[in-house]
Amino acid sequence: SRCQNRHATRRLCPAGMNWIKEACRCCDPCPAGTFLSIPCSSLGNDSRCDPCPTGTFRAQPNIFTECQACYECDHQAFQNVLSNCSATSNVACGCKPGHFRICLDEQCSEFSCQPCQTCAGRLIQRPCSETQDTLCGSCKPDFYSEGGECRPCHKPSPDACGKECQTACGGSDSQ
Amino acid sequence: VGKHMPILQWEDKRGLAFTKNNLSYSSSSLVIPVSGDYYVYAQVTFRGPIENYSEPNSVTEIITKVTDSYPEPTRLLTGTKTLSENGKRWFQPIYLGAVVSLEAGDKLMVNVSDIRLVDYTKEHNTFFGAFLL
Amino acid sequence: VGKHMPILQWEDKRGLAFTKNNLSYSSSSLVIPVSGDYYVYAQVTFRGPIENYSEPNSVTEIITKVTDSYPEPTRLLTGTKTLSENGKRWFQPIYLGAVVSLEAGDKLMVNVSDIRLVDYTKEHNTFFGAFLL
Amino acid sequence: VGKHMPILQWEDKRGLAFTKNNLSYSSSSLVIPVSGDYYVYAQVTFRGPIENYSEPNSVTEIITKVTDSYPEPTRLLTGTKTLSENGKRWFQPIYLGAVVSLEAGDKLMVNVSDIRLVDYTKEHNTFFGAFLL
Repeated sequence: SRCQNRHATRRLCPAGMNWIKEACRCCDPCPAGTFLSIPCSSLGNDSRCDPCPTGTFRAQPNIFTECQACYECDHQAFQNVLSNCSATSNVACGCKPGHFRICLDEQCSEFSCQPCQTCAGRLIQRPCSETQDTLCGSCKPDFYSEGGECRPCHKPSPDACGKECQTACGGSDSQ
Repeated sequence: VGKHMPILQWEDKRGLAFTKNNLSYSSSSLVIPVSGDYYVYAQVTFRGPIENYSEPNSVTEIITKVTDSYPEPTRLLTGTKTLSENGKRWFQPIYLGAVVSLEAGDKLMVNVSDIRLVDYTKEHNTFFGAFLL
Repeated sequence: VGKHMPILQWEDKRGLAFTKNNLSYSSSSLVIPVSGDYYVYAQVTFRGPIENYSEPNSVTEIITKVTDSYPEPTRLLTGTKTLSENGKRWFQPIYLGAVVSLEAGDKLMVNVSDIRLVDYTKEHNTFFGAFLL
Repeated sequence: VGKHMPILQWEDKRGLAFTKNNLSYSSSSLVIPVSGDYYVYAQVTFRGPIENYSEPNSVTEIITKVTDSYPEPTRLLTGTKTLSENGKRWFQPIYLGAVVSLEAGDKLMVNVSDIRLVDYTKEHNTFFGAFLL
């Protein structure tokens, strides 16, 4: 129905209410998790709100005629679901175990999941987390550093046990 | 022709998706209700790397027309982009759009070089549509 | 959602820019005068490197809708492209366009991952518009 | 301005190509029959490497307007993309599209940075068109 009083076409509504042009009056919005299926009428009956169909959501009270489609997590790119999409919230994605997140932009709306470092032969200074790679420390006991890598002490034959090996592995009786 | 390449499936009701003016969607195709000139468009966002998949060197998107009266699909629009991404996370959107003359009953579909590389996670990254001029 | 990303401002009168059919431009947004289906499009040309700025690994353009009655913007179209430019001069255009259903009073805007990377120097490199079907 | 850049020639009859509503094609230009707002678009697919040609570091596509009443062509839309392809086979599509106000008699053409890099082999890779709103 068109508004009889053209000046009433869009009045400010009280907080928490919305102008419904079909009804020419302010009505309550549909609660989060639902959408406006039948607008309120000028005769006084309220809007009809239906639940968001599966795979869609509305996080806020609204007068939309459809719900927003949920995102999906990129399983093939090592993402997993932190929290499923519900009628009132979008899916939240993170990284599969053994992976950490690298943001592509400042808002981290796009991110990639990179494999965590394994710190072979090293002490773990800070374990891998959702947002940071493992921080590897110095060589573990019974390991010695050579060429930037940590090698186990018991492996080298006597003549291969160079200076670092002997210092770390305690000379010949370590073979 | 495009037909060897896999065909994308589309959501046609939920979220931003909608069909109107008798343009309908069935079995992966937009079905043309009325003969005329249409502006047809599609964007596919490709992304990688993905699990157990060697790096592709290119990605391709094709908008194809299938007509009952002709056995072979017709390529309408093609976008091909080579990649040089060296193992890091990559995104590559390809947008295509143009006016084409279509007959009632014609079917439009989108083929891609590899479905596993398509970013299906967000409706605003990958989309497909047409409108009558 | 796009709202964290900076919003582009546009020239709406001089040169090639114009607004018609009551489509108006105010505070960085195109304001929709009449409900209906619109073909909405935008191209942003990104470029670098720029002064004291470490190389970005990607650029993103988003066309967003803001509705008075809803507190959160809605992402309509998104283009994300990763970069592998290693310090040399680079240009990367991203074009987006599609049909969306809009209500009178809805506002359209363009968000970008980083405003400093946008080539605003020439009107034919970066542009934004919409028309009613 | 675009005029220094070579102008593409187009097939306007065979295959998918067609001209309608008095939009005519002559000497590499689309000729505007009626004043109004047009959605103008073009895609050029560039490819390389090609024989005895050192690697280009970028490719550019420009849609240009020529008006009898003005000696200089006007750049309407420009897409520039830098390349980092290091000798391997590469493809780079550039799509442009926007609404522009045109006068009857205006001519539209597409200029490119280098004609030898244009993939002219398939009509669905490289195309050019316009329609009146």
